[in-house]
Amino acid sequence: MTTDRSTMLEPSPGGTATKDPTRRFSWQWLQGFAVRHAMVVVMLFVVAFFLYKSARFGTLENMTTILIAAAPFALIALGQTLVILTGGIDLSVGSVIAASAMAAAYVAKASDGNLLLTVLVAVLVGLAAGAINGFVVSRMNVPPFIATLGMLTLASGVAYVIGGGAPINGLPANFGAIANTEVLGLKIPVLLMILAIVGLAIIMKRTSYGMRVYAVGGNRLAAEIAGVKSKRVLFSVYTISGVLAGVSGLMLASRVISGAPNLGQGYELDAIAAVVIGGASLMGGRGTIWGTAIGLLLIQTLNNGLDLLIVPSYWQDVIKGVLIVLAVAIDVWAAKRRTS
Amino acid sequence: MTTDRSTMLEPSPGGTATKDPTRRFSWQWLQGFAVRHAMVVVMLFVVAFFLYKSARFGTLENMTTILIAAAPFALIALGQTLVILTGGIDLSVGSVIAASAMAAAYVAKASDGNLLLTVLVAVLVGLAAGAINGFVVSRMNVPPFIATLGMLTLASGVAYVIGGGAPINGLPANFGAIANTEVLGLKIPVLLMILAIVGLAIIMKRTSYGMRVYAVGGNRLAAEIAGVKSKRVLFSVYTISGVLAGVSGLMLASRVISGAPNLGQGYELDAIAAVVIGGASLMGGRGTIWGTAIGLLLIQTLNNGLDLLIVPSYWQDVIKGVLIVLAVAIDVWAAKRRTS
Amino acid sequence: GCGAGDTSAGSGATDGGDGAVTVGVTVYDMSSFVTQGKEGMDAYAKANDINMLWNSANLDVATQANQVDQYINQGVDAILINPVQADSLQPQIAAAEEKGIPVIDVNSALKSDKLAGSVQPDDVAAGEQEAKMMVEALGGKGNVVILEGPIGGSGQIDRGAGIDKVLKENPDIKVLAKDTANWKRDEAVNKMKNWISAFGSDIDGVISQNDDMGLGALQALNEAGLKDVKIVGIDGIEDGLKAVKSGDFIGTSLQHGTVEMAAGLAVAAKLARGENVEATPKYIMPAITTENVDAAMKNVVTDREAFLEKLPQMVDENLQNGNIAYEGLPGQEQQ
Amino acid sequence: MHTTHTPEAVATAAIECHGIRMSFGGIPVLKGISLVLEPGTVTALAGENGAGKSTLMKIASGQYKPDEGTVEVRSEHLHAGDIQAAHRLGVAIVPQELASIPEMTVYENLFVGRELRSPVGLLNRRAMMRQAREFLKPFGLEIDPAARMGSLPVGIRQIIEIVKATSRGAKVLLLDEPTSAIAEQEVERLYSVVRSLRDQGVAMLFTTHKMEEIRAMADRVIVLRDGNLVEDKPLDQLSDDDIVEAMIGRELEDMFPEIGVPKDEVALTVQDLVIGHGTEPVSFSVRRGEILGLAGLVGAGRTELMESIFGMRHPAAGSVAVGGRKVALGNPAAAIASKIALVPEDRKGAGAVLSMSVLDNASLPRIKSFSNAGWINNRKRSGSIGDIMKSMNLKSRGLGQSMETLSGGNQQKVVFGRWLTGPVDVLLLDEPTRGVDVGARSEIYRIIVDLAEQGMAVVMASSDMPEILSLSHRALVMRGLTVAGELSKTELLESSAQDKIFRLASGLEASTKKETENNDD
Ligand SMILES: Nc1ncnc2c1ncn2[C@@H]1O[C@H](COP(=O)(O)OP(=O)(O)OP(=O)(O)O)[C@@H](O)[C@H]1O
Ligand SMILES: Nc1ncnc2c1ncn2[C@@H]1O[C@H](COP(=O)(O)OP(=O)(O)OP(=O)(O)O)[C@@H](O)[C@H]1O
Ligand SMILES: [Mg+2]
Ligand SMILES: [Mg+2]
Repeated sequence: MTTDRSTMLEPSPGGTATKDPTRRFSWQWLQGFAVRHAMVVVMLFVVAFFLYKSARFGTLENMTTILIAAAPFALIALGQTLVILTGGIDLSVGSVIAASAMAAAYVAKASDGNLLLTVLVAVLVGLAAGAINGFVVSRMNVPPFIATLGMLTLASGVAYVIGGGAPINGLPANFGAIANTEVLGLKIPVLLMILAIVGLAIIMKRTSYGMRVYAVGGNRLAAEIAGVKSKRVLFSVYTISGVLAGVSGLMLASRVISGAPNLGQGYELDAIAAVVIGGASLMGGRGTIWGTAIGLLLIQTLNNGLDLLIVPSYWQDVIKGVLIVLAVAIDVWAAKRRTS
Repeated sequence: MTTDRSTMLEPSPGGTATKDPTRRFSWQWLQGFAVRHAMVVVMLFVVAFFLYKSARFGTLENMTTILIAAAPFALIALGQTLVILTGGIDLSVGSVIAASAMAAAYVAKASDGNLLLTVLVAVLVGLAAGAINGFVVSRMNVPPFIATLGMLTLASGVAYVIGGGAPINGLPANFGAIANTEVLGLKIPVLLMILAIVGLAIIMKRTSYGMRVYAVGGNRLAAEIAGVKSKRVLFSVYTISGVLAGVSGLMLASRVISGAPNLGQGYELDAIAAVVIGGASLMGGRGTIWGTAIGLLLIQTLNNGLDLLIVPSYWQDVIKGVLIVLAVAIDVWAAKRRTS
Repeated sequence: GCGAGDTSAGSGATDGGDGAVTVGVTVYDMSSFVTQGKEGMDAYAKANDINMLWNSANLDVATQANQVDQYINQGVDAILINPVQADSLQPQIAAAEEKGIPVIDVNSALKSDKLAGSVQPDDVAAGEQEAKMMVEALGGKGNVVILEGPIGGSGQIDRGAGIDKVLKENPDIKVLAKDTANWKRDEAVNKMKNWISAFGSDIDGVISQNDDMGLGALQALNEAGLKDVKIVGIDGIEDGLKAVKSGDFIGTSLQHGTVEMAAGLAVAAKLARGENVEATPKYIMPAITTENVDAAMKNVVTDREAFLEKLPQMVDENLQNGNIAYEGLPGQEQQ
Repeated sequence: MHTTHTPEAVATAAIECHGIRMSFGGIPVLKGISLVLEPGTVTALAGENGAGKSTLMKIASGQYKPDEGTVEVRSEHLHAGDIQAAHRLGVAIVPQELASIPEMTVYENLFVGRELRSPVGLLNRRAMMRQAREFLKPFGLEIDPAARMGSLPVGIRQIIEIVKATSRGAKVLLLDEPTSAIAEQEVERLYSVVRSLRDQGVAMLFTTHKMEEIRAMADRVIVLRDGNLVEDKPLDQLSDDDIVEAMIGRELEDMFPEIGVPKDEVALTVQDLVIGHGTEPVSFSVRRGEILGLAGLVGAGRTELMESIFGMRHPAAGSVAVGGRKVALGNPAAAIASKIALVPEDRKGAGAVLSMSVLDNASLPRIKSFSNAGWINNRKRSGSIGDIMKSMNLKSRGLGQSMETLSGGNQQKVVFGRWLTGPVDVLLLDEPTRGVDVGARSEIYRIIVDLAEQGMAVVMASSDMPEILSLSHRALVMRGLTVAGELSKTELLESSAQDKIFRLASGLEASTKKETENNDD
């Protein structure tokens, strides 16, 4: 109940039933935009503040820094968005990152730098973890919180087992190429992030798959009556989330050329926070990819800006906690005002 | 939607309508019991296994060890149960533990062992954190996930700030008396745990307050129409959760006679897991105190038993992850079977 | 006499063997330091008829308290604690003492007058050592940033104290920023990138409280195209040693878990057996520079089997001679 | 009993609304409504779907805060948008969309907010159960008060909602379509409850789309149209046609169109379907062009029969075939692929995805036909859906409007209309006109008859007797999760039909013929 936020008013392409479709169209659009707008406004304030406080904040280099830091995190937040849209939650992403990073590091070392194999293994680890989550949730009807909490401990255990309890060091230097190569002037993780955001935004808005995800999350029974195979949809979102976490783990490990079994620890909460800040409801059915992108950017900008101002990390925590709550409170307030 | 444990469509109990209400009652009661039963059965299996594997497991000392370990954790799981029953979530309990522990340690040191003051401050810190959560959720309509995630970072920041970034050591020895004294042959934390379980079980089953908590979680609008002051109810559950976290932090700090700013980190997930293992729905409205107690005991027994068998911690993770998922899967399966 | 003689009735854990002792070990987490350490301890235990029970507290002090309780219930002969948190666990230590079980802390300190022994690294000295390396490399003048361990941890506090002490003596070294990256490489990259955004090429050196974070800083500097920033770390993990060898690090200090933890186990076992032993030896981390990095690499990585073979004897000799950090590196002395 | 607006009467009014204005997203829904309810009166609030009836009731009960205007309850000002205040002042409401608490028991639902306590202050569950049984008695409900609310059928839940609101000693009772999900027998019982409450001086306002109910219960009728109050008169000064005309702004022709002649080809065959545990199997077939009515009391199993055919629940035994080809059971997608369509009874729970738009809801079952390799062709989609919704007279702000902000009757139109964008052989309608206004209802009847004429086999469960009598070629009467009897068209046209159905449904008359597959009427 209380997590409901936006009213998801989409523009009506062919409002035949109304008298003046065009006027209503733009009005509705504006209204809908304004609801999301609140968070954009908050974001702009934050950016303005940092620009004012630090001359360095606005530089191109710093923007790149923010994007690179955001990338691995974006991948899991995007997968998480799909899962949350179905009314679920994926707590395992942080651990899956660790498992895939360790697997990648292990393979890279054992195969002496066979990148293709390394990438494949990392993706497969993510895929396997996601598919297990999906199976347990959709077929065994275990609540997602428990299913993915189980996977959280399991995958974390596996990460430690792979390295025999220790991080994997001494990796071949070419392992770093995966995350540190530039394509079209962008580092691969950043490129992947952009591709994933745009791709998923299109999928969720323009394909029947996207519609089914919304439908299952909005009302699973109604979706099934309308012929949606909800089990498949559920399975798919967890699998996608797993694969994205696998890729994210690979990127993180490759960037620092090492595999650490505690990599990604706690990332799940930040990822979920980004999704919810972006306006999604944990009850399912409501939320957008763009919303998540904004939530993500807000968190990352705070991380970066507060570092630039050399705020001690525990004060950063205090500030971030308060700001995020305030931002969402403003958003809730705005959403309420604008619909009534 | 998908976190709902019960099946979407419940088959009808029989063709003829209810001729015998008492028979139905007992049938339903049995059914209800059987649903919970599955987890009890799982629990018995786990206990039997450990008894068989380790001669030490069944000793009185070890039982005491399990109970003492369970106690601080029980307090937050109980508060969490109330919050989850309203359809909310309290992610902040781990950090509130840290903040109250640090505050207690600080006061104990500064007042040179004034226990009354120490206890008071710890409880007040929990109360304040919980009340803020409650206010933000019930009055500002911020989704509980975000509100308490904000408090998570905030309280953790506060814990660091209290100690200036360091743990508080060198506490007066009598600080240890709070958690290490025995009353009626039981250590105080264990006593508190038992009191809290029994007390809350009675409150939730036998008082109108308990009924209203269920109502608000089951359907907030319906509850409001029936005259329930849902905002007050919401406020109260977060406050209770905060106070219990405060007491838990005090117990933890007193047990090891030191205040650590990272105490309780990640406890929230385990607490929530205990609640969900106990059969509660994260959508609210369903769950019991006894269920939580069983979920809690299952987790603590696993922790203890696997330690006794000297299973390396990362293998413990793997086993625990798989077992918890399996246990809940069995429970789901049993619940389904038994209702059909 | 057996230290745990009166509780040996319940020695179900102590399975057989004349003179065999059971040592319950609880470590803060399975870090790479601990993993290395376990190899050393396993080797030492095997050579000395020690039955080792092993548990990790996963960074949770309450879990560690439970594990100590369990060992006491189990009636082990000695308990070796690598604490999650400095100066915790007083009631548990007291309970062990009451039952006549000696408790030894290793790697970070517990405060209690009831400890039977204590094997500690000199973190303050290590911090001093790395700061001195940095001061030297910068010629006594320049701007540094400091990457710290988890705030409030004993590593962060003690190494930090050493660093502060040296920097105070060298006022021309300015600290631009200092913050935690929680011992982690991936966190350090982002933190360092943000600092590079803030200070650009003003940064002359990075003092990292461990190698992992230093390596993260190295990656950040590479990404930003900053070439001649000096980096120093502590720990001497494989990648850190490599960085010393390649010149990316100006140096590190070797905290060799294999040696340190084995020494801890040795003290615990000897106390349990009632043997005469220096109960509170200090582990002084050897400085690693280009001069001795190859030898260190051998002990830590490349020639491990051989090293583990000679370890048990070396540990016993070290305990007699005083320098428990001795492992035969150039520039190291056993006294 | 009849109301006369004298100043004294106003002074003692139970509730007064003054100049209520309300708009959603800039679109006015109520344009200055004023009305006064006096104690001991029953007022019917009539109007088309989307006229603003529910909105008005929500304002009067403190759920919504109006843009303008005031509400006074027994001369006390109601703080706008404060549910608790309304509750305190003695306003109770049965919302249109059921507001039950599914996880709680029946008696807990009845007593939440005013729990019975023992002298010690603890809950007295036994007393609550006992009293709950008392409350349910006037409605002839013999359900266990300890049954979980969510496990009961919609109709029973609705009755419990009514019981909840009427047993609280409220002085003002707002009933928003209290009868939409319940059968005639229970409606009769509601009448008597309403009468006794009226005698106790309660002021009641209720909405319904059924003229008989207005006739039976109301003293006075208020009609809303396009947000304006267009009629407010004592009941005996109005004819049915007056009311309908006030509602829809024009005269309504015949409610029920002529039904056509069924074809010979059998479309749906249901063979030995066992829908309960150990209940008698059900067998029947429906021909193309035929409309089969399903009658019965609440809980007779009509809904369960439909759900079993459509694959929403797994029958214990039996088979379903469309055009001679067996349909996989327990799989709605397979049923849809076999060209079966279902308009479910529980619109909110099973019909609509409330968080999605009208367009998305309407295109969901046939999204494949609107997309190429997964890509949605939006122009095709909104064109096709737009046409259908126009033909159903959907009142919305456009196809993009979120389903949850649509009025109840209009939601029903979407849930019905969404199947009409593709071929359907068997159309299962579970209470198809539930909550639909008279104008739209005649529209839906016309559509049903048209569809049958085009060759669909229609199975229509309904608690609305005229619907069964006038619209079906044949009717099955259900009882206890099986078929209790059958009426042919000729039997349906007899004046005794209603009585016969009732006797079969309540078990007063034993079934004459259970097996009906060989029946050719
Ligand atoms: N929360 C809301 N947001 C936007 N529009 C709304 C909202 N609630 C109602 N509306 C619109 O207000 C109008 C009136 O709705 P209301 O529910 O009052 O109609 P009604 O007369 O009760 O209809 P019905 O007979 O179908 O129940 C409808 O057009 C509906 O779409
Ligand atoms: N008086 C009653 N008390 C409790 N349960 C009942 C009662 N009558 C029927 N039921 C249950 O209701 C279920 C059938 O409900 P269902 O909704 O399928 O019937 P229906 O004929 O479609 O009724 P409706 O008129 O509500 O559409 C059965 O499970 C039956 O056991
Ligand atoms: Mg309505
Ligand atoms: Mg029905």
